[in-house]
Amino acid sequence: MNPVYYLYLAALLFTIGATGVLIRRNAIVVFMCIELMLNACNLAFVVFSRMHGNLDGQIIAFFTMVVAAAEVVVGLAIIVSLFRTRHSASVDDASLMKL
Amino acid sequence: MSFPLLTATAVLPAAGAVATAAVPAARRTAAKWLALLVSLATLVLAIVVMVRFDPGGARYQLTESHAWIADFGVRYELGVDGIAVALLALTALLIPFIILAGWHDADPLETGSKRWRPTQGFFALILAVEAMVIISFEATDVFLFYIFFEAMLIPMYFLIGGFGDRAHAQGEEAASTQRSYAAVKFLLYNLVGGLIMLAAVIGLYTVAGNFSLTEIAQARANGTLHMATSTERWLFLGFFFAFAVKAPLWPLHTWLPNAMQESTAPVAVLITAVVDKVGTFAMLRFCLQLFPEASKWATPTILVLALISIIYGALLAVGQRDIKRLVAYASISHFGFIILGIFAMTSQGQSGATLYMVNHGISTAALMLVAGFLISRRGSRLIADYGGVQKVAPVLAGTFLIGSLATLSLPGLAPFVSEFLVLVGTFTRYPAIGIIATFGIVLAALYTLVLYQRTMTGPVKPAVSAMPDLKARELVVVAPLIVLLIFLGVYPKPVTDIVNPAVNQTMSDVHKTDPKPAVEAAK
Amino acid sequence: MSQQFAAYATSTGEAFQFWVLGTVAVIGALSTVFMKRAVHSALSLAGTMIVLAVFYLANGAYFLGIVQIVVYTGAIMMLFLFVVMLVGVTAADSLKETIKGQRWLALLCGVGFGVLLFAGIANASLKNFDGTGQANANGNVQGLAALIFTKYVFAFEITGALLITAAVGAMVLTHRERTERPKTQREQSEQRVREGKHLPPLPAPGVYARHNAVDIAGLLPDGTPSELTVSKTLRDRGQLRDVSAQALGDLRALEQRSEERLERTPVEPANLKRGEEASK
Amino acid sequence: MENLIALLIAAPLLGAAVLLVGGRRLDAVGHWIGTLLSTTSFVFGVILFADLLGRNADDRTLMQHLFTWVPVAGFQADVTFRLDQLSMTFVLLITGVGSLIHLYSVGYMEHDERRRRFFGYLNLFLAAMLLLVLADNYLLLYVGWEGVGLASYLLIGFWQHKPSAATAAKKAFIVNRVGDMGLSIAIMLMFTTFGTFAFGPVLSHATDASEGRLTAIGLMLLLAACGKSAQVPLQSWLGDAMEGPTPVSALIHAATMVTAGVYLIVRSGAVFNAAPDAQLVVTVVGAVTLLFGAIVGCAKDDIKKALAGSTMSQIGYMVLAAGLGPIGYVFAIMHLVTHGFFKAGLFLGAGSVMHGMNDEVDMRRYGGLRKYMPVTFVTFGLGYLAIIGFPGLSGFFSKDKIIEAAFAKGGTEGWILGTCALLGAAITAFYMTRVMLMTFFGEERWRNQPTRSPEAPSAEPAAEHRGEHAEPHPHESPKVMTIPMIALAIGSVFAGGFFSIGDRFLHWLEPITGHSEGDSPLSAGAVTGATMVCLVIGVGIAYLQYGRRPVPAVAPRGSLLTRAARRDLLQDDFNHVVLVRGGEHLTRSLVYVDHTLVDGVVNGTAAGFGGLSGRLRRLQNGYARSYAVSMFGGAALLVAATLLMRAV
Repeated sequence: MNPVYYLYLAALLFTIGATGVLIRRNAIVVFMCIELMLNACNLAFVVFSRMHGNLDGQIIAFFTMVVAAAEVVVGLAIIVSLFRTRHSASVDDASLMKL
Repeated sequence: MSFPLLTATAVLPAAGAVATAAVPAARRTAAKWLALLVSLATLVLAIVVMVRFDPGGARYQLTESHAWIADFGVRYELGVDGIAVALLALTALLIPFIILAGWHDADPLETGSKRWRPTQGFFALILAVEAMVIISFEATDVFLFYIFFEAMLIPMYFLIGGFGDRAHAQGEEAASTQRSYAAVKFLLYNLVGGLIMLAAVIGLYTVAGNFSLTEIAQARANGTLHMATSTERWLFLGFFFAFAVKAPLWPLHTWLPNAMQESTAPVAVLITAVVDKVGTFAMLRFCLQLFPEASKWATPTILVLALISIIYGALLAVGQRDIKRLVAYASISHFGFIILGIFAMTSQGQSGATLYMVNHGISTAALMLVAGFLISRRGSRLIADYGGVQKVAPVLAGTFLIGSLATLSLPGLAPFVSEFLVLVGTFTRYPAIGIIATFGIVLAALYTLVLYQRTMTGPVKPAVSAMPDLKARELVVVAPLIVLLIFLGVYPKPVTDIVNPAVNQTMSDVHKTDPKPAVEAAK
Repeated sequence: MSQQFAAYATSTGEAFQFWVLGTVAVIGALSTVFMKRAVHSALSLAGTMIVLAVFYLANGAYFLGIVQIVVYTGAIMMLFLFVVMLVGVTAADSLKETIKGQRWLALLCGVGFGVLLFAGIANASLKNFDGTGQANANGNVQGLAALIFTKYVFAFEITGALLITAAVGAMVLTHRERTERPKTQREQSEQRVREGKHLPPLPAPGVYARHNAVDIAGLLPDGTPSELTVSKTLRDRGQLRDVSAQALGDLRALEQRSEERLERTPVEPANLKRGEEASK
Repeated sequence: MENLIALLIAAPLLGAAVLLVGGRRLDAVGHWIGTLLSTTSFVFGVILFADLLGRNADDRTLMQHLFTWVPVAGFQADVTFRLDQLSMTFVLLITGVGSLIHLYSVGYMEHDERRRRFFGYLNLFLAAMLLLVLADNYLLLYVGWEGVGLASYLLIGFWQHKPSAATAAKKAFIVNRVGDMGLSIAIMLMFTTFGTFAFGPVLSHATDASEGRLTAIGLMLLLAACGKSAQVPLQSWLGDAMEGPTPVSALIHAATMVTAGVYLIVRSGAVFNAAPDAQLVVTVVGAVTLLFGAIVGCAKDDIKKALAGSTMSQIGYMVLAAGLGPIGYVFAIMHLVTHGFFKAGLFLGAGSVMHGMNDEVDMRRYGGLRKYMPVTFVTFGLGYLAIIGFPGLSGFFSKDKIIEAAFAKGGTEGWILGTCALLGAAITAFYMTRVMLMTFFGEERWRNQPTRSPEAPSAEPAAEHRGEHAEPHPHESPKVMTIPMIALAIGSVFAGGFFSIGDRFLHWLEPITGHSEGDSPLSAGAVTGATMVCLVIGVGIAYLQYGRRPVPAVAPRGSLLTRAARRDLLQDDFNHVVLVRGGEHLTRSLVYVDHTLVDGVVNGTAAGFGGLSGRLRRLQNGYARSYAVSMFGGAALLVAATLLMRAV
């Protein structure tokens, strides 16, 4: 088996995650889909690392994880505070950006 | 360095505008007087300019030149030729009358109305327009001209959109909608024209390397600045389009009826008698001087458009039901005459056109301001709402009649001389166009006299029966204009003397000479 | 062992592992997206992540594989579950689309993007896999550490700052500053008396002895449920259970049974209808 | 002496300015100021006339240069006056008749509260008319030309509160403007041809120009003359112009202004002499109009309109004469002067009748008035005899000469024109006798008709105040009105004889207009005889129809021709249908076009952008997910683009 299939998997997962972001309204699930996309990227980085025979790809994946962690912390905090004021976790309820 | 007289003529009203705007809200009367005094002082300065100007002297006089934006070769260059002096004087002359005529136009409405009418703003805006128009007449730097040509749209926009007639048949709400429509239309039309001109201005810079009118014109004349034929034509069209919108030339005219209809009479006068003149003036100064060959190339088309303007404007004026709209279409017809005169490329035509600009300013001011007094009395712009005014307000009717007669170019009143010069000037080169344009004088009689007949004569309508005659203030506005109309009709020499040398210069710019008469012995 | 994993063509074992676990991962991802309840989504995602951790390990990224399980699956996903618990299940969980055309556009974009990605990968010449054997020669963690503290040290430090900031940010966002002294119980009761409402304690939730759960509203004497009896949070979430009709249903079932036993024709008591309607 | 010329104009101009600007405080004396200044002008005229008479026939041209008016390159217009025999004749006619009519108006307008204004307008008219005849170039003449048009407009519409008067005034001005167009084109043609439009150079070099240009100039001048002198096809305004006060009709629409066209043609004689085609058109217009006016005059029951038809017809004679060239110029002017006397007298008489008859204008409600208004009867009668060409009176001499000259034109044209002129004389005799009989003879039809039908035209507004339902009490007019009538009657009787005996008038004008006898196929006696026969026939028919039989109080339906003539031979209807209706449709459709098409294109563009923005705005629905879709789609597009670029 060619390891390139890992990349196909990563692409598939990324696409599924992206579609989920677009489809789901629950902000928490949307966040989970984003995590899924990030993970798919991480997989790709790891595979690239294997492809090139150095560890830089893994380092990037590592940083991605850290950033993802920070993002989740802040994002969830935002969701919680949003829920407190609006009593809803739906992303569609925060639609004040229209004209 | 001598006293910068030309700058002063523009700075004075500009400073006056700022000062007027700064008058506290409660002291509106003081603001009015301040504006009036400033405009009168500007008139004095304009007279000084006129006196200091030597018709036989250099082409541009009283020049000022300072570096401004060195990187682009933009200079602060002012200078006046005879044409500019005449129009400068016209502007300075009309503004005091406009201010005086609009004395109560920006007073707060009676209690109960929600509209806020900043008196100070009204007069400050008028002065601001005056300053910008004056500097447009004086600028000999294309870029400087462009800036003020465009900038005057801003105060005009607020004047049209912010101040309408006191009473409106369809109520305040509808009036407000129509006003903003008119103001936006005015702005968009002129902005589109201006933006096209901006492109041409930039194009001119890339070709010529600087913006100085005198330098470019001279380089063109020497042959040191060569322009490809197509380049010259495109640049010409870019400039001409902007001026044709402003002038306005058919079919770019439709903003004018709306703007004049919705604004108060003094502002309407400001539009048609002062601001629009910048367009025709610029055709003479910029189009002909900078692009003589392209001007000649475009002449047939422009003449036909001008001819259409004359006849079309007059016919539409006949068909109007609204007094101000009628005057607006009449103005379109008159602007057709002016443009016809400019592009006939004869000295009679161009002198006539310049004279026409001055005379049209005065005659339209007279007619429109009296119409404004009439409208403010009855609270309606519709012709059908009037009738028999002559019986109850004979002085008003009399002045209105004189304004109408001036509009139809009755011999003995100023516009006749200019209209006839334009016709003769056109006829000598283009007989057919001259003859067709002559039909305009019949139509002019039709629309003005029909207007007079429907409003002033006939049985007195009940709504008109208590109409007061002209008040002292209004008489002060109208009487001098009428005196001027008669004076310039009988003795236009002071103006023609100033204008003629400049016209001869322009004629030589475009390398044209007057056609010779068939029988020369008669001279 | 590392050599083997890092080889250009993978072993049959890895292939088998890939196809099995890959399927699981895709199924987990799909259920993350399509599960109605956030909890289920979170659990599916956790499963996918674990599978990914295994893949990391299989690709020679041992450290990341462990971190994936510990940090991601262990910490972050648990954080998600906490938040789900706090926020609860809301109307947002409905999968019914409210924005016109959104779903189709999303699917179109998704499929299109996926196809493009696949095409891109297929297009790229990805034949030559060096394997991580060389890089992991001194151990994966040591190798990573050498890079992080040399080449990527600035990024690493900045990441630290980012984490601190995120932590502070989360606190700031969720923490509500009290601007005045909280009212004591005494003050609260005095206020209630002054305002003249609900002098006694709020009624308790639950009905009789059968339904004493907190999410069941107490019934008023006329049989209608009173929302006052349940906590505000549950009310906001719309998680109240209505049991006002249940007793009647039970009664009806009892009657039916007794009548069957007594072999009578069932009589529909007219006065019961009202209760049914109220329960709807 | 030259300096007096400007004073001729200045006096009435001053009067106009003072009276119109002076306001109500001059109401009490305004009419006397006007009359005084008009008389002053007449006195100046007489002084100048005496001066001219004292000079040699070749030296009778006085020039006064005031100032340069419009100096633009080759286009030099000066304010210069020229007083020669031709202008002098007009000056005396204008100021003389004008002063008499001023005097008459003092009485006639006594009850009008706007009498001061009326005199202001009259003075304005005098000034403009004098400017017209004294100008030394065509452009200055144009000023006077339009000036009289303005005065005519103001005076026809003097009773502005009557819509009919206002409409008539407007119509007069606009029809005249069509003529003015001709004048301005003629001036432009002169400028391109000669480089100038002053009388001297243009007329002396007329022969240098090509005949085509001269014909064009001539035809344009004729167009101008048609407008001002109410010649076919621009005659339609004159009948309506009778809405004005009667003195106005007498002064402007009979004696002076309407003859300006004749002046123009005679003045431009040199141009016409060199353009035979134009001359031919002039004679045709004159002949057609003289018959047209005469026919219309036969059918009108309104005394003023009957006289207006007559005016038209008589001016037709003059234009005919002027078109004949040097044979006719002098007689055109002579007829013009005599016509000025008798027609003004007739109008003043008509005014006097109306004055005594509660402003009734319908001749069918007159009758037998000779007993009640003896002075009016006598003066009107003398005017009547003069106009029909009764031997010995003014009209006889002048009209006879014109008919002679028409025959003298020679060839077929001469015969046709002469016959037309003779026919016209017969019709003139008919309709004037009709007017005379219906007004002063027969039964008193105004009795037993206390009420008038509401449709009856009411010329004078004062009728409403005087009680229109009362039976009229015919009475003679006051002295201030009768004296001018008597003066004009004297002129009507003796002027012709005075001019003709010894060919005084011919010798006076000949240096300016030139003269040639032509060769008439008929002897002078034969023409006179034929004229007399025509006269007798005309009078006879009229007597049979109106003298022997009672005049019905309501006009009978009449023949087709009569009915057409009552409607000005349908020319007004033609104008209405073709020009007015057509114009209305044109303007209305243009307004529509302007709104929908010209404005529509722009507004359509704007609306298009507006609509597009409206659509685009919906994309901004505020949902983060929607934005995310577009972002994702954008990312996909970018990837696709990248791939494509790589592939390519």
